[in-house]
Amino acid sequence: MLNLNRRDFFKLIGAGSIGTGAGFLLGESMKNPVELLIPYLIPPEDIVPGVATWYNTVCNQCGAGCGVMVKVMEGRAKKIEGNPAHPVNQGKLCPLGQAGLQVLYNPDRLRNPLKRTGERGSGKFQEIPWEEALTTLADRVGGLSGPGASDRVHLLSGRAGGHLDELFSRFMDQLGSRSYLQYEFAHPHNLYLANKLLFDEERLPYYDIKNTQYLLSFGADYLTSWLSPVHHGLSYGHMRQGRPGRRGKFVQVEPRLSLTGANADEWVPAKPGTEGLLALGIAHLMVRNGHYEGDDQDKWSRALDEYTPERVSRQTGVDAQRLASIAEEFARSRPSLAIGGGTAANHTNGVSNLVAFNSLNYLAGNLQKPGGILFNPPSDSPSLLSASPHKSQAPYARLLALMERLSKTKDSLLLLHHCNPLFNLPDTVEIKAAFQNAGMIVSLTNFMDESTMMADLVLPTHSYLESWGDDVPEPGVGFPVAAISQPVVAPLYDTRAAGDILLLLADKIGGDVRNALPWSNMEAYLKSAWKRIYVEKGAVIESSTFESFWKAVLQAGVWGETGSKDAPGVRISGKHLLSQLAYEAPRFAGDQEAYPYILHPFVSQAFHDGRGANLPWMQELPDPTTSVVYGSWVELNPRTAMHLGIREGDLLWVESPTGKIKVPAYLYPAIMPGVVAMPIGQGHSAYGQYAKGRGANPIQILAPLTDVKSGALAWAATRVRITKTGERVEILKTDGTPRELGRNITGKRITMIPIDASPGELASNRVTGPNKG
Amino acid sequence: MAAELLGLFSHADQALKAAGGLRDTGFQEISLMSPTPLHGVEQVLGRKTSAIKRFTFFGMLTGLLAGFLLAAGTATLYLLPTGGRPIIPIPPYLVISYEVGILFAVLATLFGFLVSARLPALRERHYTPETHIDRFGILVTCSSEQDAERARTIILAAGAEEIRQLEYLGKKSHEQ
Amino acid sequence: MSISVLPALDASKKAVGIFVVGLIAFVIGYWVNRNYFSDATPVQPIEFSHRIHAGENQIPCMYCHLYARSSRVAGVPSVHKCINCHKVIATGRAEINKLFNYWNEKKPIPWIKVHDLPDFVYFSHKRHVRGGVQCQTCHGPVEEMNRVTRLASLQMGWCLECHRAKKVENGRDCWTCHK
Amino acid sequence: MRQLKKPTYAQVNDDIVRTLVETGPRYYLALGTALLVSIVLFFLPWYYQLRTGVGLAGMNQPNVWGSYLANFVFWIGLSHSGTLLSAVLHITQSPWRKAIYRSAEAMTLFALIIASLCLFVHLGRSWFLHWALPYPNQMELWPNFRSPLLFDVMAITAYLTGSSVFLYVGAIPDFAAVRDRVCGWRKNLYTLLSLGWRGTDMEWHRLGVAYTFLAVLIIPLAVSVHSVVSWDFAMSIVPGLHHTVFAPYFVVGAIYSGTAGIVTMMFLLRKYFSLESYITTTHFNNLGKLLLLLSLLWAYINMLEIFTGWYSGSSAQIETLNYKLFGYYAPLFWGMVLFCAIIPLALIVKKVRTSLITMLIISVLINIGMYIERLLILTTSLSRKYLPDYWGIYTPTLVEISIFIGSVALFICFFLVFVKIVPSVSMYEVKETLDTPDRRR
Amino acid sequence: MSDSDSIKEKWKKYRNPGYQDKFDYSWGMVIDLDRCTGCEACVTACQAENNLPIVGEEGFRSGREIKWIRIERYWDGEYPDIKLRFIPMLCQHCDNAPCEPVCPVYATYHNQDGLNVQVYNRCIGTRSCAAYCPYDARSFNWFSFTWDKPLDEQLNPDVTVREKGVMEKCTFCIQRIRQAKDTAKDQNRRVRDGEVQPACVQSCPTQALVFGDRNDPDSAVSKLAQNPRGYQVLKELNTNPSIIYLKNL
Repeated sequence: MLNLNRRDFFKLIGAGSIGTGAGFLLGESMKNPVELLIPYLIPPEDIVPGVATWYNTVCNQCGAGCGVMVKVMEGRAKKIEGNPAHPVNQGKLCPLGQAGLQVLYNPDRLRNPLKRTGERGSGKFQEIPWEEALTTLADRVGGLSGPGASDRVHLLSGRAGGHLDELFSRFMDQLGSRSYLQYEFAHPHNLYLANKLLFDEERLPYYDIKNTQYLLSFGADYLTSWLSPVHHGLSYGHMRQGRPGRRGKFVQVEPRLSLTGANADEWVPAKPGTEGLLALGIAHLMVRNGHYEGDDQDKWSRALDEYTPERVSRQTGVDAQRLASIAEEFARSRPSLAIGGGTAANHTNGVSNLVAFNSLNYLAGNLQKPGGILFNPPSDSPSLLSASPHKSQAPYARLLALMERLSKTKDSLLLLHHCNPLFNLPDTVEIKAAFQNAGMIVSLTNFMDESTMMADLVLPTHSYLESWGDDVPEPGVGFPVAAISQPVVAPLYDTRAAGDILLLLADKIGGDVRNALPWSNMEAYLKSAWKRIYVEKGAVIESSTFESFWKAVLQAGVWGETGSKDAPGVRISGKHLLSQLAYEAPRFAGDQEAYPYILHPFVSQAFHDGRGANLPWMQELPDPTTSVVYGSWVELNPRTAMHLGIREGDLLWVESPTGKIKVPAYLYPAIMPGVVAMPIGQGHSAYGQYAKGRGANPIQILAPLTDVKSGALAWAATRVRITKTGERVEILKTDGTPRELGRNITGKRITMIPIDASPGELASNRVTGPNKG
Repeated sequence: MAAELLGLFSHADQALKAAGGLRDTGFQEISLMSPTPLHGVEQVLGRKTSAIKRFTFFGMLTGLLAGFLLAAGTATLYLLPTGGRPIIPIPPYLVISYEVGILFAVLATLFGFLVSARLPALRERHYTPETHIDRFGILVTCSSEQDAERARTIILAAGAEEIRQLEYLGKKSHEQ
Repeated sequence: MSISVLPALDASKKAVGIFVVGLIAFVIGYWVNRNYFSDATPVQPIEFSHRIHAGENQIPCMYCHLYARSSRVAGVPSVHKCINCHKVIATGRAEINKLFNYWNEKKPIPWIKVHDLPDFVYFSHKRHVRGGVQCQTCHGPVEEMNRVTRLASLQMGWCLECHRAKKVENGRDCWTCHK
Repeated sequence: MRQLKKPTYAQVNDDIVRTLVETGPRYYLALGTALLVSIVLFFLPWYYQLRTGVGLAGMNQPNVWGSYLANFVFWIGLSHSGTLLSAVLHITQSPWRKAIYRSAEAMTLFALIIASLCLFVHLGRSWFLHWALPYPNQMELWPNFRSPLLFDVMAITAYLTGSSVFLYVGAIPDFAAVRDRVCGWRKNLYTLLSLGWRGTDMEWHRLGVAYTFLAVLIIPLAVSVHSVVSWDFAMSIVPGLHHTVFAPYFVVGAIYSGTAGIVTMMFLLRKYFSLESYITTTHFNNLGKLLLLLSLLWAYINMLEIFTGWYSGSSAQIETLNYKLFGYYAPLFWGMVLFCAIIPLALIVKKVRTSLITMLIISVLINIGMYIERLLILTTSLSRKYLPDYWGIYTPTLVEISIFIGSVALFICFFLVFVKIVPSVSMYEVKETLDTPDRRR
Repeated sequence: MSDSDSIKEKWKKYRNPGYQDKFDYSWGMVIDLDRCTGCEACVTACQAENNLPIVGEEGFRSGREIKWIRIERYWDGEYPDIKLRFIPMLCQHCDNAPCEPVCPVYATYHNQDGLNVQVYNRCIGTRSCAAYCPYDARSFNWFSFTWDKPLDEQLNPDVTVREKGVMEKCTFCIQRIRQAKDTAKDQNRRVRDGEVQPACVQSCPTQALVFGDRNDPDSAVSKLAQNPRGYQVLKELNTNPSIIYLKNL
């Protein structure tokens, strides 16, 4: 071993050094990366690191106004859950509500004020400080205020509930302009008008699905988009299995099977627009079979005798025998309820259809009865009542008027707040012209959507989880309820709440505007409003001082006058019904031959009217009935598709008289042959990375027809033509073969032993829970 | 003084005849080197059977036991019940013990072979490369001079092509 | 001529020798790194000595690490808490000046973690403190340390051993400690 | 084919040592390209997959196993026949195995190594594979021996050691023969490898006994390895996989694909290493008969599996059957039946069995068919399980194809290195078949 | 399993199938298909609670979405009398689960709470558990997914973010179960019925999902399990799932 020559010696040295080096590096590589432990400078009192605190606020993702509580750890919002104390959703939530956090933490949120540099619509903006933005806006608004301001200054807001709506109208009054409108695509204008015409109560009643025994719904997709989906979900659950031994029956009448229709016991496909006629046919049968004992029986039978079952079944496509069974069951099972919404209420004859549906309720005696239609007793504190935003919601006709004034008057100013008219309105020439030559457009928004692209000044607002506000749920829950939304996390970026912006503007404009709106921020304004409620309702409220009352409401997240539940109900009479009862055939844009199919757009579960499209969770949520993700599609009846030689995934031109869009085809087994359906929500040209350039927007190609009586947009009254483009695209779906192939997965074929079977037999079939199997 | 004689033959049966002759005249340490395994050489040289089969048998036994113990033992060290099945289910562990059994048997056979064939050869022993190509060699140790002479005559009689006188290497150079 | 395995082994003896030397060097290198360059006692931005605070002045652990009894993380005292005492006590020292620099610049002190568990581990101080485990069992005799060092390996085997010894209920279920 | 003069003993030694020592430029060219292809097509995509994730392959939610597992089963299949062939034929003393058994055993060993490499590629986090080995660790956690995958681990370690010992013990005399003819580092290597073997009668006898024992042990081991591999699938309750016939089905498939592999290798060895006098047409004739037997057996078991599936009448089984025979993968299925069951019927004709080119083509087709069979077992069963709403389609991606081609190149690399290190035809066995030098029979 | 037992007792204990005969809690769920409307609130709630990644368009095209609970849709009949049935499908936490014995490294096993537990950092990614599961309830991380910048603020600190190569599945929100057991232990009582609810149960608008301890007879789950409409999906496979579905009439 010791006869080392020089080469071996060097080899030994080399091996030795390489060995030590390798050993050292191995030791080094096993060390954890250095992590820092950052203490607080001054410890906030309510934050315990590692333990979550829950804050109550109100969900602002749609108009229902569910109460939510947000789990916050170390100042970061982690999870949204329903607020169990809130009567609207009782601790439950819909997918859009769950995705609220992605509005707060969305990567595409606007972070500081922007000023347009390129020409309008180019989308070139430059960041400016808040001070400069507010001063320019204040001078402009100041200059335009005074008499005749309603042609020059316009405020168009999305749904702004509670006292924010009051602040908006006060601000506009100070400026002397009456042109303050709210526009929401899915706002039920026709329903309000129908209730006003029939019961002269211009507010939404409480549809008591929970206790009804037979629910007949004409197109109302009440589990996804109609009025208050989560509350209806709770009622639906109770109607089905909430009462031992009694199971409510539910029949859905609509041309295309929606998510709600999928849960119906019976799906009645009626020709679009003829739902009113169907209701009158049912009423005719009820009266003829003597189910209506009211004194004006003969007046009713005279009014209804023209709607014979033969005529009705010929025009609606529903066979007479089925019509008779529905009429029989609707009349016999007490309490029953007929509701209308969705496309049935948005044809050109929308209001007359709704009147027909309510006539059924009247004839079956459902008014003011549990399980039927209940009008909430009015709250005796006026400031709560004033908080309902319906009066400022504008039907399509008034919007057109605003657009004309906007483009006509010189240097007019349009203030947009969380509203995207370019996406949610059919792009007719008036709207394009208005946005082109409006004097100045200012957009208060979270995201860069289509309308904000056309804006001259963009003021980024807090998301709803960072701002103050309150909300009175619109259909209510049988007694007046109000909830306060408070910021749950510190604002992420240098944004301001919409209310604060207006108050700062008022302060900058100065003069009487300033002293009309003296509050420094939205919180102060809200406290003053609630102080008024505290004073009016002093007797009922236990807490001694306003501060403790305010803290208690923030703690609970909701406040309501439960006492008034059993107050005497509002007297509802059907006297106007007979006078309003009339059926006029629906008008459709585009003639039968050139545009053979009726377009049936439906508000989708995940995107509502398009506002959810920039939330990645919503893009990834498979559509309940078709399981399609990340895209939009047009649904065709498989037989018509085969007849036209269309396969799934073929890109089609869907062409209406006013425009055309390119959408892939989807063979939907549950849609009428003459109808073509499309989800609303996709097709954004600018709304952040998740929504941009994905799918197509059916609202674009809707014909600007309006309802005869209410002037609201009749978005179900457009005929379209289908032509193949020859290209094919793969529709992203998460389902394999949606057929059960006899495998008893949804339990269809298990033998059901009736409840009163003999215990022995019951035991054998009972599926024991514990793990003994 | 002892010496070793190496006789090279070109044919297998000549070598066998020489080996038989030497065997009959009382030489003990004879080994026949051949390029291929020759049949019938055992009867001539009277070898006793090898001990390999004992190695294999005990190897298999220990393997079976070790496999089962490995599987069952480790399962009880950290109790993680799976699939509603017992911690020590018999069927899977039999497969494991079967596999480990064969593994140990193979290794035991290899070890047995090396031991019984006295490989690897650490001590120098006589060898000629030709016996690996086409010649058959007889190597015999003779304790004295006349033994060497007697062996030489027998080998030549059997028709050896060549005989070499090699010096004596070790005491028990070519035992069984 | 004769045949044996040894001459072939001699040839490779030199290579085996070199390999063995390399191996020994490897072990030495690893040992040196572990003992003399270990990260068990990092240098903190302020030379805070537990021996003075907890040892001589007998300040209880919970005084500074407030949340040990009520939350997963034991919590580290805020700068405000240090300032409370050091406004008055021992104000002249260099380290205390460093503290006041941080306080004046309104910057928190970036302490370096000594006992850091991987992110997939769910370790709740609350459960251990309420279970009667002394701080010293895991953190070592901190009251005698000028600079806090990590004595325990904080590895899974070490935790399991203690769980088995103390017969903790569901102590060996994976989800007791994993997230 | 003119009848070659039978070589003498000395010529045998010279020919085989020549294949060992002289390495012409063609050999280096072949080894270079094989090495390059295996690195570029196997190791690079694998490294890329380690960094980005197994998602590079075409696997998706319902069919979580893809072509990597098919590679694994295919290579395990190829590895079976080598040992089985040489062990079974050794016990039945058949003379014609003598020339080909060494390279067949080498094929076993290298196919096994490639199979375990493919297993590493298949895993999602292969850097933690050591957790599947039973070594004492501070986490006090041991592998789960109830799992069929642990049967795999134990079976493959046993089979790897078994076949390498079997190869080594059989090659000791040849190492000794080569030891005397070479010099330099090879001399040291072979002296070490031959453990000082002198060819005395006592050593030959011990070798014979040990070799027979090993052969006896290897055969059940090989059968158990491939039935354990089939239990990875058969132990599940997936409708297409849950058949008791899987173990024999896989073992027959393994021997079948392995024998075809041997025929291919024999042809290449004979052509490029000029071993015409050792690997003669009788070898191909006998292998052809064996192939015919196995193809009929394989066809029978395949039909058996389909028949039991159909007979059970449960919607899941019938659906998998329809999907296999007429679904998305139907062309592949019928291609497999053509390659593995119908074309080998031509082996009945002696002329086909003895013409080398047709044997090569038939064996390559059989191996392609068998690879498709392994792929189909996975895809047709996993993509359609019990819940129809979750069915999906699996199509291999470029990365998977390149990794399979890379694995074939790697196998060729190993084999080329083997031919230069270990004498690919066993000298003493061949000499036994020849008559002793100039003894006229 | 005190080591005081004799070897014979230990052997008897180890040999009894379903080693833990007595579970602490035997968590189970009842899903009333008559109440379930297929609105997928549970899917989003689960994605928010358990840090499920955003897989992106490419993820869906290659069929690699990661969903711990999904709503399966089955059409029934042809137009016009056609019916669409929804069934929420998630890990059934079977008592004799086919996926547990097959994992080579004990990454999934049955813990004392009657849950089929998946330990993320023990999994080596053989994916055999996903192949063996008849309910396809397991999702695999084919890539390491990232969250665009502020979206990662929303990640739940109680649930690990899984890296590539790891299998994951519904855990009945075990972080909530642990939280409830933690508070229960502080007040040294058992976990009350309804105190712990997974994210999907808490968010389901029609209260179709009910979660509770099947061991205590008067919990909501045990009572509902007696309902004659009750059945178990793929019961003929004898996996003995702990989720009982109530038939849609």
